[in-house]
Amino acid sequence: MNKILRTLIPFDIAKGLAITGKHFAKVFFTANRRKVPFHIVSEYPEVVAKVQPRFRGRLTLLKDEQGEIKCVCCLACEKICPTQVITIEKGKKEGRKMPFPVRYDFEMERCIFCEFCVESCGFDSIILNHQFELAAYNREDFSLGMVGAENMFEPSNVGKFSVADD
Amino acid sequence: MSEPVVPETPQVPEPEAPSGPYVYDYAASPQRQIVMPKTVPLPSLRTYQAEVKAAAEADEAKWVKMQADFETAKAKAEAEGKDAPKPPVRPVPRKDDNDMKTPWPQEAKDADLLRLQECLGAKVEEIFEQAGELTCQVAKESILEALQLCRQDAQLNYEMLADETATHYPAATGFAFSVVYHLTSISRRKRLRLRILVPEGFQPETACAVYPGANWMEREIYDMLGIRFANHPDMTRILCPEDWEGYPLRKDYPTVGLGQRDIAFREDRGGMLERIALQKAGQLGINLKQPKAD
Amino acid sequence: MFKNEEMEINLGPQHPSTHGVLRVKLRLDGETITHCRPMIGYLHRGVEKICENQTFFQGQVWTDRMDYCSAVANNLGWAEANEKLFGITVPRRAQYIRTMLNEFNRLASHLIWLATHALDIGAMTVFLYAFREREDILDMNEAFCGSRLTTTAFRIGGLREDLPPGFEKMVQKFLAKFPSCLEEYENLLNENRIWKKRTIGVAKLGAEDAIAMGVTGPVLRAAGVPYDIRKAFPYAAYAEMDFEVPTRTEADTYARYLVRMDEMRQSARIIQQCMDGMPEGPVMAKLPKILKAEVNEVYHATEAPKGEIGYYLVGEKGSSNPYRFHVRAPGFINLQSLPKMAEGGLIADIVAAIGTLDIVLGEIDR
Amino acid sequence: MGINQLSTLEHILITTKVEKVMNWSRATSVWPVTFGLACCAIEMMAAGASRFDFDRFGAGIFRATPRQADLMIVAGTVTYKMAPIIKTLYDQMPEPKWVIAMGSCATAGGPFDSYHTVQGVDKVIPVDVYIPGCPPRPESLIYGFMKLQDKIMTSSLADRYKDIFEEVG
Repeated sequence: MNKILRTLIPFDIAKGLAITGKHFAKVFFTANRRKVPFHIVSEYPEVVAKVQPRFRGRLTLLKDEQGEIKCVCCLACEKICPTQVITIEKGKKEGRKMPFPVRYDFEMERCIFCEFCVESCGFDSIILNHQFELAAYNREDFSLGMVGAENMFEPSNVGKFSVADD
Repeated sequence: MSEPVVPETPQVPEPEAPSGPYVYDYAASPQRQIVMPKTVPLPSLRTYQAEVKAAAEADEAKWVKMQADFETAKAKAEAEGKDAPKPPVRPVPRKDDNDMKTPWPQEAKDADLLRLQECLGAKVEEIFEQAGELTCQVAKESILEALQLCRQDAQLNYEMLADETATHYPAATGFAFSVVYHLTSISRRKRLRLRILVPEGFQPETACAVYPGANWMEREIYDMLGIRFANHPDMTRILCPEDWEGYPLRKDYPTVGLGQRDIAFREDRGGMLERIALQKAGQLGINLKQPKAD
Repeated sequence: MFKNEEMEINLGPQHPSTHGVLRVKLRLDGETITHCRPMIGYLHRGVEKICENQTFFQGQVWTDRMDYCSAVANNLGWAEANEKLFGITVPRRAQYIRTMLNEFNRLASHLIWLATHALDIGAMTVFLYAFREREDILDMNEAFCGSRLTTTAFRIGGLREDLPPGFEKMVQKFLAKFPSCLEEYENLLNENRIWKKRTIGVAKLGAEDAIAMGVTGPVLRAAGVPYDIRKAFPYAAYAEMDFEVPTRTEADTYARYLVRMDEMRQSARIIQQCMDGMPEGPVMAKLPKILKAEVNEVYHATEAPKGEIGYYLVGEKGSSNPYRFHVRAPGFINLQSLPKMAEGGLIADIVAAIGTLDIVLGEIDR
Repeated sequence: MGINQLSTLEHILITTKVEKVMNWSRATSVWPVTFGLACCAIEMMAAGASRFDFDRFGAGIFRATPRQADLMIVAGTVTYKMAPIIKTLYDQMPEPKWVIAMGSCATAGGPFDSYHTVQGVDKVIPVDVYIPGCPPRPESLIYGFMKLQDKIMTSSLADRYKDIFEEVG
């Protein structure tokens, strides 16, 4: 008899709904009282996504104050890269003592964003910026580099963590 | 006695490089080059002691030679009336200032290893400790006996086979693989490594009878390294497809496989063209049938 | 007219409840499973082979991608195995931070297990709740390592960087709310009739069978064997932590669920202790620039959320690449016991059996 | 002449409008097939879960069977053992169908340049949008999905079947 009653009257559904409702009420009221947004859903396309300072995005070459590329072709990043996505061609430039990268190719399609290159760089000439909106229609678009790529050199518009800041 | 296996590089037509900058240069990929090892990195107390002895002897010989050179130089200088050269100083090994302390093989002092040697006698080839781990190398024919002893002996009582794997040593003479068994005693909180050295073609006895969990591990060893186990209930490939060619974890197998990049695809959006039929998996896992030319 | 015939069906490789690309070949007599054969290898990526051509330093990134739900635990095992191979002593602060992150990772892994397991059995709400808390942990991962999932958290000899500013605040905020969240899940599931019917007495695996098959982790502990590598062979800073190893004796799916829930409580305890007793000091040991191995072989096992993850490394003299790299994946060994659990049961219960093993195909196939 | 012009105009007017409506309805209710391969699948699940609610884009209904789905998110490494199955699944999906290659592995084989990995899922099935990252953040996936929506909105039937029409004659 008890069993039939339990089957007939949906206690469990009521219980589950009660928990959900209690939870909703709790969150709703506390949020209202503290004047904080109570939803946890991020409104990504409308609101810019916040990433942590150490987030690893796309590789970017840096320039110094004079607008010179900082990279001096020590090839440390090329050697340490676990997936061999960096190719550097050494060269010379007039009026510059240090070697100058004639080509700095970065195949983003294979990159795993491990930041080993930045770690190995002794001249602070590369960073991984905060850019994560990298989708494209063609695989060719992921082949970035000094030859034929536009914003490979620009520092990211988002401030990037550096060890000195800590 | 197996010779070091010289890999036969199969003649595979290089896939034609499609145009476009994004194409990875597979032919030049470091993953494609086969580098055969020249040494046999098999840890062993005996070889270590022999190495240390040889190094000490070489050091001593060098020192004696330096002294003799000094004597002759001194005699020569005296004869010519010049100043005597500086007496040689025995070089001391450079001490690095870091937190590394290389673990070397040491004499076996653990009761378990001694117990194994006592029970198995001449079947134990070598026992030693390294980095706090116990290693016991037994004759390849008596591995099942050793495993049974470890499982059933009240003093040893290793209940679980934690891991079983193998390593390929193409540069070695007398054997080609080492198979290692990592045993765990849950009740006694101990670990033990059993090791056998097997030549090419030898079929070691399976551990499934003692530890049923060895089933998949031995299948994986067969799949990856090509060691067949005798009396195994199901000696088939486990990770690669059934008709895979070669054993990937052997040292003569390139990381980038042999002729595997020939998958072709033709866009078939509306289904109005002839369907690209899937065939039975071909030699290297996949064979997509090409559409007929119109 | 009606013949007694056994039917053979394939579960997977594309099936929502196989947690990836597992394929199970089943032979059925009516609804009862008479024969069960898991077939793996659909995600075999050759990690062991790739690692042999990479340096010890680079090898870490591959361990991230093996068990992607618990990348930090894999990193820890890799780093510790290498430290054993080279004989490196790690600074104490680094050990504490490693322990803390490892426990966070255990929470994340158990939460994702809870979410998917409940989803398979039919409880959708738990999925949404568990992912909510998991996002907080992933934020902490991102704050420390820079990535949400594939963390590359540690380095051989210590850590790359110290904790970021504001990390303690994040941890305390999380710890303050986490127990109530656990209660929420338990409210939803513990007394749920459907959940209980589908888990109690399902997919039993006794202690003797489990030990014989080499099963480790919560599945073994739910059978009554208090074997936890954190206690049995302490590593990192676990020797200084005060925690319990939760066990059950029922050895069924429900017991495993309870064991994992208790483990999450213990993890939160360990994190609190790590935060309280965090020592000061450097986070990286002094090491030469390039690590060159001597002839040595090590097997180092740590307690990953799924069970014992062991790294077997062989070093070659003067070489900076491992000569042989092998992973004892907990999922690989645990999955072997699936036929034992499923045979004789109903076909609907195999979903529960696969879910309760908490498999991740990335580490099974490697 | 006049009649001819009128019919041309009518043709343009009607078809463009129908196309637009169809594209709009397709782009705002793309149903993906539940198909996780590796690490990226976890981020795909996270995108479908509470914080990054994929339902906001009409794409939250993950279908378990390819026959009810429009979109296949290839999330993870494609191996030689798995590639024929992916092809079968893709063939089972009804037209129109789209593919997102999520993550480095699906885009180009990723880090796994080894004997058992297909170097990019585009060797097996055609891909519409590539998302690099290892794995990409859920926001990255959402961004890639919005790019796909753009593509659907701007696509036209004639373009889509151009090569087939040419071949058939």
